[in-house]
Amino acid sequence: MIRKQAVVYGKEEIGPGIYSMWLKCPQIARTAKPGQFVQIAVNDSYEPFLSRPLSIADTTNNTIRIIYRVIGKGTEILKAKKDGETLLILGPLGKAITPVKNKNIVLCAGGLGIAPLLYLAKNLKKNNNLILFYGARNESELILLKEFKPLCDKIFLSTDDGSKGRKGFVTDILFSAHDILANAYCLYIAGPSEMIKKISNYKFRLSHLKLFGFLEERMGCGCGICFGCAVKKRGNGYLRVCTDGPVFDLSKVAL
Amino acid sequence: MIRKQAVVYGKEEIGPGIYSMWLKCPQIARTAKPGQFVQIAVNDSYEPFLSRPLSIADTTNNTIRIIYRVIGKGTEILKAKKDGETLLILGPLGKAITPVKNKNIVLCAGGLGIAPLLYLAKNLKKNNNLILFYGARNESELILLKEFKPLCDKIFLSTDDGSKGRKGFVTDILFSAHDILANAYCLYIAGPSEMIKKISNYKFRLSHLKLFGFLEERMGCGCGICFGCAVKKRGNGYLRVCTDGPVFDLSKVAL
Amino acid sequence: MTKIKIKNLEFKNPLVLASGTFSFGDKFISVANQMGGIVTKGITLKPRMGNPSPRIYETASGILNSVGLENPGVDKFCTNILPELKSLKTNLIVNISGNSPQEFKALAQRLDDTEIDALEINISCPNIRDCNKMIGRDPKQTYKVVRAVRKQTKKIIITKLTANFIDPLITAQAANDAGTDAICLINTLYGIALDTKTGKPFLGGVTGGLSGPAIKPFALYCVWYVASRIKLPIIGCGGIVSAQDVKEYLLAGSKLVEIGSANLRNPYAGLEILKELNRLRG
Amino acid sequence: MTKIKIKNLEFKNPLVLASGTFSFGDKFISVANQMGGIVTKGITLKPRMGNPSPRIYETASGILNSVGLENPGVDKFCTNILPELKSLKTNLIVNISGNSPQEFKALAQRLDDTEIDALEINISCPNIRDCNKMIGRDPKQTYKVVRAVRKQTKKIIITKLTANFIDPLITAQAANDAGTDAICLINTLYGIALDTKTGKPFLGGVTGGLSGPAIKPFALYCVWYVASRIKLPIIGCGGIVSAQDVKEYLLAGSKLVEIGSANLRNPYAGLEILKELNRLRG
Ligand SMILES: Cc1cc2nc3c(=O)[nH]c(=O)nc-3n(C[C@H](O)[C@H](O)[C@H](O)COP(=O)(O)OP(=O)(O)OC[C@H]3O[C@@H](n4cnc5c(N)ncnc54)[C@H](O)[C@@H]3O)c2cc1C
Ligand SMILES: Cc1cc2nc3c(=O)[nH]c(=O)nc-3n(C[C@H](O)[C@H](O)[C@H](O)COP(=O)(O)OP(=O)(O)OC[C@H]3O[C@@H](n4cnc5c(N)ncnc54)[C@H](O)[C@@H]3O)c2cc1C
Ligand SMILES: Cc1cc2nc3c(=O)[nH]c(=O)nc-3n(C[C@H](O)[C@H](O)[C@H](O)COP(=O)(O)O)c2cc1C
Ligand SMILES: Cc1cc2nc3c(=O)[nH]c(=O)nc-3n(C[C@H](O)[C@H](O)[C@H](O)COP(=O)(O)O)c2cc1C
Ligand code: FES
Ligand code: FES
Repeated sequence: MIRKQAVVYGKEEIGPGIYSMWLKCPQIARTAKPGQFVQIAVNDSYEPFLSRPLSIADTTNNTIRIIYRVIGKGTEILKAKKDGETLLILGPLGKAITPVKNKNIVLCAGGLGIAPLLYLAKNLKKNNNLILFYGARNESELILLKEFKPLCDKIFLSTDDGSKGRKGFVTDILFSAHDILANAYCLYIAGPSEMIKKISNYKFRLSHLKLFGFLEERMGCGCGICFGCAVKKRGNGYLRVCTDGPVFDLSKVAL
Repeated sequence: MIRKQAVVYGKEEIGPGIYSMWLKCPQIARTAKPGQFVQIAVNDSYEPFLSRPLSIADTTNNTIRIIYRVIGKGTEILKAKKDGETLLILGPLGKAITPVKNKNIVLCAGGLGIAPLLYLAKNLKKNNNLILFYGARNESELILLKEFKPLCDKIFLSTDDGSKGRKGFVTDILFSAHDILANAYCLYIAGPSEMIKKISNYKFRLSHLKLFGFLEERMGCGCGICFGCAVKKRGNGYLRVCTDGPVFDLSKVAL
Repeated sequence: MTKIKIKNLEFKNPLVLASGTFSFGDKFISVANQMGGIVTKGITLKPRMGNPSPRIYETASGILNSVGLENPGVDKFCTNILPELKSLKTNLIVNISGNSPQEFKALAQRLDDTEIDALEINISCPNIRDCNKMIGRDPKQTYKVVRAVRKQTKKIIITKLTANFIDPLITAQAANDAGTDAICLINTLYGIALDTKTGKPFLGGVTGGLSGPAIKPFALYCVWYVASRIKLPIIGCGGIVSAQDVKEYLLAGSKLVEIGSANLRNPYAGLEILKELNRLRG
Repeated sequence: MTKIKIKNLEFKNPLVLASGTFSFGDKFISVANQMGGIVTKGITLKPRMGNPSPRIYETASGILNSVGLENPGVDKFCTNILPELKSLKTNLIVNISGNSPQEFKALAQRLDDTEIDALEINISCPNIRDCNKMIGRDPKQTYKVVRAVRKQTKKIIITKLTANFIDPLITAQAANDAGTDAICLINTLYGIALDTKTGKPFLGGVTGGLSGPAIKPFALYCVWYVASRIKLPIIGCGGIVSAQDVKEYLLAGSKLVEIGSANLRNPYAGLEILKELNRLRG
């Protein structure tokens, strides 16, 4: 883990209010693994005070990619950043996902949850078969489809308004795909906490199926020193999203 | 007085860390008078919290000009503003200088004090004779000279390092110009508070000479509602820089 | 909107402009007129010059002020300023400050037959010489002051409390027992800034009062904490800059709110917050 | 730099990392090693799970936290964590929390024959159920707790005070009388945030502690105020993010400072502030 000034480039709006940008930071890029994230200090002043956690959505040798929706102060400032400007980033943070081989793996994304799954898919692609279930509010918010096409054997889409794919929630299409799940080794889920909770609590009647969720929680430090990012363990006590996760075996946490 | 979104244009660095920019804001431009200033909310967030007072250095029909030195948070943000971006400004604020006719008027500027004197000089020029005493740290900080040339009968310069004009303080050249002062109706002084104080307390032995100082004080509101910008009256009590000034007859205040 | 009342005094909306941040109500009258009320700068029995400069120091998301109750005294206020305020179309609340129950009594007496709508008893100004002599830090003194004013006037009384070094619930109870009609929570926090170049305090008044968004979570806590423990209308105050802030204060249990430092940043802040509040309420 | 000492304990520089903002000293060891000291997260007699999520809420130039003293309890701390800290090249200060003098006594006893350098008695954590039961708001309780620890240990004792609803000079005096070696001023302020969508408190722990640059002018005031009235080494704490801030605290009369929230924004903050401080000192 390291904290470095990274240079912004290749910023583009890839959906309504959704931006992708690359951050040049070789030390972080080279050690980053799927499942990990960075903390970004959006400015030099102290308002906003905290750094912002954003998933690593892809890497090259020298750069990492982040994809974010503009929702508040921090992401507003990120949106205003121009190519060539710098940002202080801390990373890579969180646990890396352990790679597997020769498996059928299902990815399930809701909204911006698609971002961390991109990096994971690129990593798993070579040695596994991937199937993606992906839902968003409407067609224009279904981002990164072109990039996922070559990575997945099948892609199932849904939109809340039916403008593309099945009308409804991604959980609807996921839960109706019993055969696919029956053949799958595991399921990676990223998206709104309500969605992850719903899937986590769903009775799949598939005892072999491992569920992994990308959890988000309000963070202080992002690096294990403030105990701010608690997620309840099954049983007693808490785990830390930033160091025990952000990707969790859902059988271990109580959502 | 009005508070409006103004569009920035024509920003340029006219000295080291010294910027000039124009703000398009017809309602303020049309009523602005020499001696007045504006309060600028440098951003939409609340850090920094207060608006920044800056003198009106010139106007056209639709725009006002401000000239500032980058010294802290607020002016850093102003410096980063690009043409076409907007700023919320409140103005015009403070008392207008009462115009006079057919007089010999001496202007004395230290550093950025030259900014408000520009607007005043443009206004007084038609009906009066102007003489400028102007000192700065070094040649590169002697800004606006080209604009003052056609406005003044004489210009006397000084720099702290002697890189242009007389080496020393502007007060040195001013105090040695007894003949000019003897023929002058009044003296307008703008610059560091120490400089204004020195001139205010100097024994000119010229009882007719009126001294007017452009005073600066930490401000809250800039518009008379917080009582934050006190300057001591000669005698008892305080005056408000923002509504009783910022230009004061120095015989009325105790510096 | 349902009617907001303190006793029989009606407020057309929950927004009041806070003492010391809107002159005496004599400036920006078109703004003041649309508010639920306006509180004057603190008035004292005798004229006060206030503190030397600088009086304002900016802090992270806040300001320190050491204005020090500059005002012309109650007599000049009544003769010179009050007549100008006759045409105000909003509740005029006069903020009064003193060092003893007797002084407060005299202030209330002097203002009793004027046409003002309410008195705000300021026992919480941090800009006094000995911080430990702040009346609002002593429940007994608080009781005595409020009692003295209550005996003197039938006007609405708001007692403005401090949360500096004292549990405001205790002083709220004292003010309640003494007959206040409402309380205002909170006045500025203690604060200081030191100039690292000279090693001296930056403000002319040495210490100052801290206000602005920086103090909001604490001020909101005070309102929430007191509101759930006492039945007394509360006017929430501290760091309000947006309609969201106002909603939070109302949720916390305040009936009205006072907007202070926001006026310094923008004298039209009250109006803008009102517009946004109406928009949010649909 | 002149030597900085509390009793016989030397600090290589005035910077200490504050409790709850740097784990137990087991992370970023290269940063910790260059500091004057590091204070562990608060330790209690029994393990504590801490509060439900969310535990962090950002405010204007500050943060509210309701972590709620999550820790494994003193036994596990001693057996599992402390051995890892053996190689730390800085003063290790253990922050202890309890509900009674007996609990504090037991904590001090358990830690007495470990190799830690000092104890920080935390009687000022706002994340407890009934805010009025905070020991640090009661000078008598404060005395009893410090006395109980003092009798138990010869280690350096720092008492961490609150400025919530209490004059910290009074509790500083009580701690002094009971034999504390130093005081730390201040812990977080009370705070709350309400979710205007649900109408409910935002934090899992309902209320939280306010920290960060927002509270600096108030915290600095507390240090300045107490330092001029009592002879006792003071560790200033609250909103420090820069070397300028450190200088202000030292001017105000503190001997050391603790850096808290700044570590959350940037775990290398302590190092960066130290570098800048050395640069300013030339
Ligand atoms: C491990 C992790 C990975 C994430 N990856 C992504 C990503 O790849 N793309 C993306 O768009 N978003 C991601 N998020 C959410 C992202 O952190 C927030 O959208 C962002 O911080 C909002 O900041 P803001 O200042 O614009 O919003 P504000 O609402 O102004 O933020 C206020 C505070 O709340 C926090 N916050 C707001 N929303 C969230 C949230 N959903 N989760 C955690 N904290 C939040 C902010 O960090 C900040 O401290 C991730 C969150 C976590 C915890
Ligand atoms: C009536 C008036 C007219 C002015 N005209 C000009 C001008 O034309 N050009 C110019 O460069 N400067 C002018 N100044 C000074 C200018 O306001 C400050 O340089 C500016 O506010 C600095 O802001 P900052 O955020 O960059 O600095 P910071 O140091 O970060 O500011 C911190 C606080 O101090 C205040 N402050 C800092 N310096 C001064 C100062 N000298 N006087 C008053 N308040 C100050 C700021 O407004 C702010 O509230 C004027 C000041 C006044 C009162
Ligand atoms: C410049 C200034 C002057 C003030 N003067 C007074 C005063 O005279 N009487 C009073 O009761 N409160 C006074 N206050 C306190 C405010 O009324 C208010 O309680 C406080 O600022 C907190 O609210 P805010 O954070 O919205 O500013 C003053 C505040 C400021 C900033
Ligand atoms: C997330 C967090 C956890 C904290 N936990 C503790 C704690 O366990 N014990 C304690 O005495 N103080 C605790 N504090 C208070 C800090 O040590 C410090 O006193 C306070 O945050 C003010 O300093 P700051 O403004 O630099 O953060 C905590 C603060 C934060 C932000
Ligand atoms: S965010 Fe600080 S421990 Fe996870
Ligand atoms: S700055 Fe507020 S009255 Fe002058």
